[in-house]
Order: sequence, then structure tokens, then C-alpha cells
Amino acid sequence: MYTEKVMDHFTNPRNVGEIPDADGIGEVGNAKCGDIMKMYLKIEDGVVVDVKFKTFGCGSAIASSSMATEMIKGKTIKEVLALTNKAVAEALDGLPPVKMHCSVLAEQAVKSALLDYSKRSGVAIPELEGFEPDEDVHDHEEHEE
Amino acid sequence: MYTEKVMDHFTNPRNVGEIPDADGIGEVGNAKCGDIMKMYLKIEDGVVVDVKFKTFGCGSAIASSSMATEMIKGKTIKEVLALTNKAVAEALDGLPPVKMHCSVLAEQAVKSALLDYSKRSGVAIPELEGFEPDEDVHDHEEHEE
Amino acid sequence: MKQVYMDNAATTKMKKEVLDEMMPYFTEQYGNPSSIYRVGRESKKAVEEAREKVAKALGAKAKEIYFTSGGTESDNWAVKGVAYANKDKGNHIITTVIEHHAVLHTCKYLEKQGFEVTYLGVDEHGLIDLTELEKAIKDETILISIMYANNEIGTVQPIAEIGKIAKAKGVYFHTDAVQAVGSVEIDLENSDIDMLSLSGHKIYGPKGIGALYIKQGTKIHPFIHGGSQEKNRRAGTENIAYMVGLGKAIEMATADIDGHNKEIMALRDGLIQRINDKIDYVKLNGHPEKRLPGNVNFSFEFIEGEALLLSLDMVGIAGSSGSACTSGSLDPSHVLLAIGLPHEIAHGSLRLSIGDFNSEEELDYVVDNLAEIVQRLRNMSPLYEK
Amino acid sequence: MKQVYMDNAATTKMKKEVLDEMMPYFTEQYGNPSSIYRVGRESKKAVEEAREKVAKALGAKAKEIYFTSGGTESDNWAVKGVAYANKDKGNHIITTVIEHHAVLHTCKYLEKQGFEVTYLGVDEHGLIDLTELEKAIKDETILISIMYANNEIGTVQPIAEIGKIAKAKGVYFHTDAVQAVGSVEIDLENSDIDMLSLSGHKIYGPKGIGALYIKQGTKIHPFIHGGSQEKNRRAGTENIAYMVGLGKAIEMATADIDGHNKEIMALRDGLIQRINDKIDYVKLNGHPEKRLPGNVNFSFEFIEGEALLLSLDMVGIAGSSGSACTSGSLDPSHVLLAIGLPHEIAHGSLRLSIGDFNSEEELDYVVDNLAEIVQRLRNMSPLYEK
Ligand SMILES: Cc1ncc(COP(=O)(O)O)c(C=O)c1O
Ligand SMILES: Cc1ncc(COP(=O)(O)O)c(C=O)c1O
Ligand code: FES
Ligand code: FES
Repeated sequence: MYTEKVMDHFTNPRNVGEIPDADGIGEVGNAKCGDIMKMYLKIEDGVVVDVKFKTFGCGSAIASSSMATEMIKGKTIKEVLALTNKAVAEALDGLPPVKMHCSVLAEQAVKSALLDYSKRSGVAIPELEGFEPDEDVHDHEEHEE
Repeated sequence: MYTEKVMDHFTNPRNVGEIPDADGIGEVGNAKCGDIMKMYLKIEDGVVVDVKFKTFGCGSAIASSSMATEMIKGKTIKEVLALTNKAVAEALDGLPPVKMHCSVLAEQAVKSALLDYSKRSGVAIPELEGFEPDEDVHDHEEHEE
Repeated sequence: MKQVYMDNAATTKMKKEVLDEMMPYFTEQYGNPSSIYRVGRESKKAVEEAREKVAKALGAKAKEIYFTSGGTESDNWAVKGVAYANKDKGNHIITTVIEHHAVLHTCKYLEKQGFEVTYLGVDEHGLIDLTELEKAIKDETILISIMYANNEIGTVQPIAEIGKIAKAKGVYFHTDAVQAVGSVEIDLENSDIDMLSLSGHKIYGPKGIGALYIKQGTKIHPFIHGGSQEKNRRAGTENIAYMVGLGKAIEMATADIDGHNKEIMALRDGLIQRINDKIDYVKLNGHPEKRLPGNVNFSFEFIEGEALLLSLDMVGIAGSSGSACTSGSLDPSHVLLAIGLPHEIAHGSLRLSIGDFNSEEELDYVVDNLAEIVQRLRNMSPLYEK
Repeated sequence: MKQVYMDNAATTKMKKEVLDEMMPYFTEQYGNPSSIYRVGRESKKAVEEAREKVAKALGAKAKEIYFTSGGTESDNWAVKGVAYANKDKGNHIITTVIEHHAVLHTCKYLEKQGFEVTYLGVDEHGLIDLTELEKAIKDETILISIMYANNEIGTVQPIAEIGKIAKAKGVYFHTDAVQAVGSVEIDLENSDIDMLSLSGHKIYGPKGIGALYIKQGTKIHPFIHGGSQEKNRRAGTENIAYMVGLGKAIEMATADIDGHNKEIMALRDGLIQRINDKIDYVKLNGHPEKRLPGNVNFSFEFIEGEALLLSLDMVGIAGSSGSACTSGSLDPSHVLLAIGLPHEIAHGSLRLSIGDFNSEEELDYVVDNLAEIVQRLRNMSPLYEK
């Protein structure tokens, strides 16, 4: 079902935890499954010097969080902004179609954290203008197909 | 499916054949399956001294014919008239429900032959008044259930 | 690595005795039971003997037992067959929100075909309310379909009482007993059940065989039309080997239900005890007493089920979150939501279902690993310690 | 006693290679394919590999193959599934009078549910008339269901032409290929077939497994509702062992159809020749050329089929009169009546169907015994020498 990469990141997730004095914190939830991801960024001179996450979610959500943190650590904000969920999924050697949205969660968590940083620090991030992580984030309705 | 008795009478049917100078011949057909049975009687002094049959039909029709001939040979007309299809089936240790009508064929063939004898010889057989083997004897219609 | 299979409610390993009885029908006994020659007659005999065994296990008559391709087909047949055969009388069906999808999705389909369906709710333990059931019955009601025991939380419904109500109102009563057979004494002759579904692979028989009990006189359409097999009611060349297997499996499963349950329940209660002792923020789902002897279903707060299952799998433990059928889905179990669990708690549920091959010593292995895994996942969870 | 099995059109003996591949799924590989743990994933993999094999054998895509419980279910699904899914478009179905009961009785049922069915007749060889087919299509026509090859007389229909007509008129085309698979080259990707039914036990696989090919984009309802197996289109816990068996069986059956047919046809033509030479008042039923390689169907005047079958059985020969499914019935075969045989001649018919396990030397045994039996029964018949 899952690739070895996914299982590796799921079993030994990188950068789990919190950053008490984070510069930006993003929390997103996925309307489809009710899972929640929280991302903490430490940013110095426009560079992500540290990142941690906490995830309540499925295996691929955890693996996606872990992979995303690895992919953005040490990167500039610009570079981080370029991170797409597709890139995360590819870095994991792919996700099952029904699990692609878990990688979206990771992308959104990162962007949310950057937005928070922008708000707190006053550093404008024009690319995030209009960005809103899925609106019905906490809509936990069941939806029978 | 069939009892040993049925299989015995089917494999080694008794009294197969024709009686060229028969005193009574009965031929009946079964509307349900299109099978045909022909019964020849030789009657002397009110006693069936010889009997033969020919049957175009299933295993239990052949066995029923054979058994019926055995059961009436040497019997008086009165005794023969008492022969029921149930008795034939019982003598065969039973027939499958769907095959009970094959024994009816045997009973009717015997009665038809007696009727023929009565007509030819002028010997009245009051018990057969009104007897008519199944009317639509040659109705070969298919009947989808 | 140690392998501990704790998903016996999803499917069971076939027993050797069952397979042994099936084997001849995979080799020399291949005749078509509809044929009149020897090898066909022998197949026919095997089928009828298997039917006798199923009937005997349930206190039914052999002619009331029809073989199907599984519990799902049995459920489809019962519900659709009665619905279409009785639509002149009415178009209303009553079922519950916690049925297996085999009944639920069939009902949803029938709704699109013009039938009306009432889905009864359940209480926090998964029990229906008999008064509510009675109230739901109306003139147009033609069928009540309520499962004997739930596959996820193990709750056993008051089947006798439901039957009485159905009978009093002249409504057909179907019960999905796929999970109940072998765990609950069933005596159909002295019951008000009109139809009952069962499945082979839940009782150490093969997967892809089941049966539907249809009480004599029940008005029901065939579901699969064709040849005259199964007395013209279920067409298709007979799966002789599996029928024989089901016969053997149900014979074994019902030989000593009480004794068997005692053993399984000892394991179950031990497992529940240990989990309660060792892990905090947990909740046992389902009814404390009216539950299947092998069913353990816990919610672990702050974590998600799939992550839990994957982690257990990595140490060789096979469990399930809700029903196996929903594992492709993102929604939490409809059963857990129906008993009132909030979405995120329903999400963090684990079913461990104990079967005949489980042993006392496996439980320690499970609980030790489970405790560790739960802690690890909680440490990753943004909801924990909040 | 010598045993000669000549009823391979009714069912076949499973090949050893097929059983061997199935065995692990009866023992250690018992996981539910819907589960995410190891033993479940392995089952899932086995199912998908089997699906690939079926797809490859038919020139289809794996995702167009759905496993069912047999040919009968496949036929029911195709016909009912399309009927109900397209009833907004129309309510008219076209089929033939010589279909298997799995299609015929399904159509009869649908007639009672408000559908209209045209049953095309056939000529003396069992072939439909394409012009008649074209004329029968009207605006309300939603489905044409015509069998690839007939099970009783072996006649193979002009499937490509039928497909073209169906496509031109925008009508779905289903074909029951239960008897054709393994005997006819089938390349679904380059065909106008929208649905195709097949069955395992006719090709040396297990009884109780089949498949329905559904071309992508076909509008069809699920037939068995429930869990999300088979991409939500055919619910029920998977019969993994049989799926694997079907995969292997179809792979073997289609590995070298031409070479295989040559062998079987040599036997068949030898048998036909010998019967014609040795027995008088006989008539070969079915098409002289367009027939299945293993099908021999003769009428023997003046005698009745069951008596013939019983007598053959007593010398160890297994044959059939018409289809196995009608053996409980008193009516002669609907197929033989449809090709114009009078009732009493249809009644005296015998199908000997040759399979992979038959040998040249068995034929002598069959013909010698047959000649003797026919004579014996004729001597008992009031119709003979009339
Ligand atoms: C309660 C219940 N009903 C029906 C089914 C379906 O049975 P099967 O898997 O044999 O189709 C199951 C199991 O899957 C079940 O647990
Ligand atoms: C042409 C045809 N269609 C359908 C079927 C039914 O297939 P199954 O026996 O797998 O249900 C058969 C055989 O019985 C057949 O010969
Ligand atoms: S299923 Fe919810 S994030 Fe993966
Ligand atoms: S079936 Fe015709 S007489 Fe037996």
C-alpha cells in the first residue's frame, strides 16, 4: 500500500515536536478526514533554521509532515513557498490516490505557518496573499458516498 | 436419484415387446413430457395371461412399464383394475416427486389396453366407464415455467 | 517476527478439518450436481449433506437453507428479494444505522428505486430502542432488517423481542447473523426470524460462501436467476467444495457454543482488563455485557486509527479500525459515530477480535506493544496534552 | 469400470496447476484484502495479479474486470445492472431464444418488472439473423445480450457483426462468453463488446467464480451492494483462492487456443464421424463449422434422452441431454426446440462435450457402447420401425 519511503518517515518521523519560541505556527485540518497538522517554524534572516511538527492523522499524513519538514529545513522563504504537495508526495515515492490529500495538508500547514510568521513579524509575503487553508477545516461532518 | 429397483427394471426391463395377436392394446402419451407407452394384453377367461410393453420415455417410465407388467401378469381383470400408479411407484421403492407422473403413464396404459379389450371383445368393464387417459395426450407444447 | 492475528471479525483462518473435507471436491469429485451420472449424483449428495448440517446448526429445515456466495449476497437477496416481492403491499423498510454496508448500501439503493427506509438509531452501547421500532412500523412496512450482532462493536440486539414485534405486526424480519453464528445459540424453528444471513469465512470456513435461511412460506423473489439450482431460487453451478466447507465449519462452530464462548471470553476480558490498566484515555466501545465473546473495541484518544494499525502491523499484530470494508475510506466508522463518539475519537479506534487460534500469551505481546505505540503516536499528536 | 467424462460443457475437472496456485489461500494466506496489515496486503496483491491475468487473456484492462460468483451472477449483473441504470433512456432489451437460462430467466423477470424483451429466433443451425437484429432495435432499446457460443449445440454467433450493429445504434452489447472463453480468440480492446461474462469451472478452474468485463464508461448499477470491494461495484469479502484459480485457469486456457483447438477438434470430428458411421437415424445438431471445438450434439430418433444418459452412466460414460441445468425438468431443451427439432426428437438428444482430459482411445469405448444402448432402447420404443 505505502512505499518504503512513506513507511520510513512514518516509523521514524523527522522533526517531531514543538518549538516553544517559534516564529510562525500553522495549524490546519483536513475536512475530508478530520485529521490535524501543526507546524512550527523558526526563521532567521528569511531562512527556515528549524522546523517541528505534530500531526493527528493517518500514516501518510505523518510521513508527509516529516518529509515536508525535511524539505524546507535550511531553505529560504521563497524556496519554501515553492513547496507543493506533489513534490512532497514525489519525495515519498508516491502516495495512493486516496491519500494525496494528506500531502496537501502538509503543504498547507507550512504555508499557514509562514502566514503566521508574516503576520507576527510584519515581513510581507506577497505570494501568500489570498491564501486560505481549506475553509471548512473543522467541518467534521460525515459524508456517506 | 433412482432406487435400485428402478435401476434394475430400467436395465433389465421385463416383458418388453409386442403381442401380435393381443386382445387389447393401449397407447398413452404424457402431456407433461411427450413420452409414449404402449401396452399389449393377452386375456383368457378374464385373466391376463400375457403382457408386453414398448415405451418411449425416461428411465422411470421404462421401469414403471416393466413393473406394471409384472404386477398384472396372471391377475384377473378385477385385480388389474385395482392397480394404481402409487402401487407401481411403491413397488419400485419410490420415484422422485417430479417423476411420479411416469407411473401414472403405466397405470393409464394398462387401463387403456383393458378398455380396448372391452371394446373388441364386448366384455363390459363397468369400472372403466368414463375412463379417458389424459386428454391432451399428444399435446407436445412446451411449457416454460 | 511474531505474528498475532487479532482480526477474526474481518475474516478467519480456515480450519484444517474444514479444508480436509473440501479437498475431494477440488479433485476427483468434480461432477455437476445437476447431472444424473454418478460423479454428478455424488456432488449432489455432498451438497445436500452440507445443507443438512447448516440447517441442523440453526434449528432449521434443510429446505429452508439456500447457499449463496457470502454474507453480502445473502443480505442483498433478503432485502431486495422481499422488497420487490412485496411492493404491492408496501414500500417501507426498517433497518438501523449500524447495519453492515451489505444491508445499508442495499437500502440506500432501494431508496433510489422508490422504497422508503427508516434507519433506527442506537444508544451509546449500540442497542436499538424497541419502542422506537414499534412506532416506526406502519401499514406500508414490509420488512425489518436488523443485525443479530454488530461487526465493529459486537453489540448483540434483542432479536427475540424484535421478532415478536415483527410477527405481531405481520412484517417480515430479516437478521444479518454473519457475526452471531457460532457465538450465539440460534434456534430458528422456535424463533420469529423469517430470514437469516450467514457467511462461511467468519467461522473458519472458506471466503465466498454463505447461506440465507428463508422460512417456509416467505414471499421473496429470487435474486440470481438462471438454472434450477437451489430449488429454482438461487441459480448458478454449485460451489460444492465451499458448501461442504461451510457445512463442516458451522457444525464445528456450533458444536459447543457455551464452552467455546467461555474460553474466548476469558481471553477477551483479560485483554480489556489489561488495556484499561496499562493505557489511559481509553474507552471501551459497545455494550459491557451484551457483546460478542471475541469483540474488543477501544478508542484511544488523540490518535488516529490508521497510524495505529500500521504501527501494530510493524510488530506483526493484525487489528482493524472499525470494519475491514471501510479501510479504503477516510470516514470514521458509521457505527462509532452512531453510538455518539465525536469524529476525532471515532477516528482513533481499534478493534481486536479474538478467535479460536489466539492464545493467552499473545495478549501480553499485544498489550505491551499497543501501550508503546499509543504513547509514541500521542507524542506526535497536536491534540495530546492540550 | 472405465469412466469416460464427456460433459465438459457442464463443468470441467480442475487442473492440478490451478489447485496448486490456490492452496496457499486456503491456509496461511487468509488475510482479508481490505485490511492494511501484511497478511491482508498479500491477499490484495494476489487478487490484483489474478485480475491482471484475466484482463490479459481477454485483451482488456485490469480495471475493467470484476470478479463474481460465477457465470450466472455475471449474466444477472450485466442484464439487470444495465436495465436499471438506463431505464430513463428506455426499457427495451434484445436477446435470443437460445440464451442460457441465466440470461433468459433474468429477462423473463425483467419483463415482470416493466421491461420489454425481444427474443430473436435462430435458424436451423442456431444462428441469429443480423437483419432481424437490426430491425428489432428501436429508440427504447438499451441492451443487446447475445451469447458468444451456445452451451448445448455449440453454435458460435457473429459477435463482431453484432457488436458493430449495437455500436452504430448506440445500444449496449453484452455477451455471455462462458462457453467461448478458451475456445475462441477474444480481444476486447478491439471489439464492440461492452460487457462479457465468463466462468471459472468451464475452463478447468473452480466452480463458484466468474468475472464480468465492463468496458470503461458503461452505465451499469452494482448488483451486489455492500463493502467497497471491486472498486465499489461488487461487494463481498473476496474469494481470493478462487480468484487466483480463475487467473491461472484462464491464463492456461488462452495460452495457445489455436493449438489446443486443433487437438480437441480432431477428437470431436472423429467422434462425429464414428457416430454417423455406426448409428442410423441420427442428426448432428448445431452448425457444421461455426461450432465450439469440443461440442458434439446428436439427436437419436425414437428414443428419449434420460434413458440414454442413464444407460451411458451405467457403463461409466458421463454425457448430457441439453444443458445440465434442465436435467430436473421434463421439457426438452429450449435450444433444440428453437432450431426446429420436433418435440420427440429434441427429447432424444445427447451432448458429448470433449475436454482436455479426453483421449482418442476413449472415443471407441463411447461409440461402441452408444451404438449398443441406442439399439437396445430403440427395441423398446413404440416409435421405432413404425
Ligand atoms: C455483519 C456482517 N454482515 C455481512 C458481512 C458480509 O459478509 P461477506 O464478507 O461474506 O460478504 C460481514 C462481513 O464482512 C459482516 O460482518
Ligand atoms: C452459456 C452459459 N452461460 C452461463 C452459465 C452459468 O455459469 P455458472 O455455472 O458459472 O453460473 C453457463 C454454465 O452453466 C453457460 O454454459
Ligand atoms: S487520511 Fe487524513 S490526513 Fe491522511
Ligand atoms: S419423464 Fe416422461 S414418462 Fe418419465
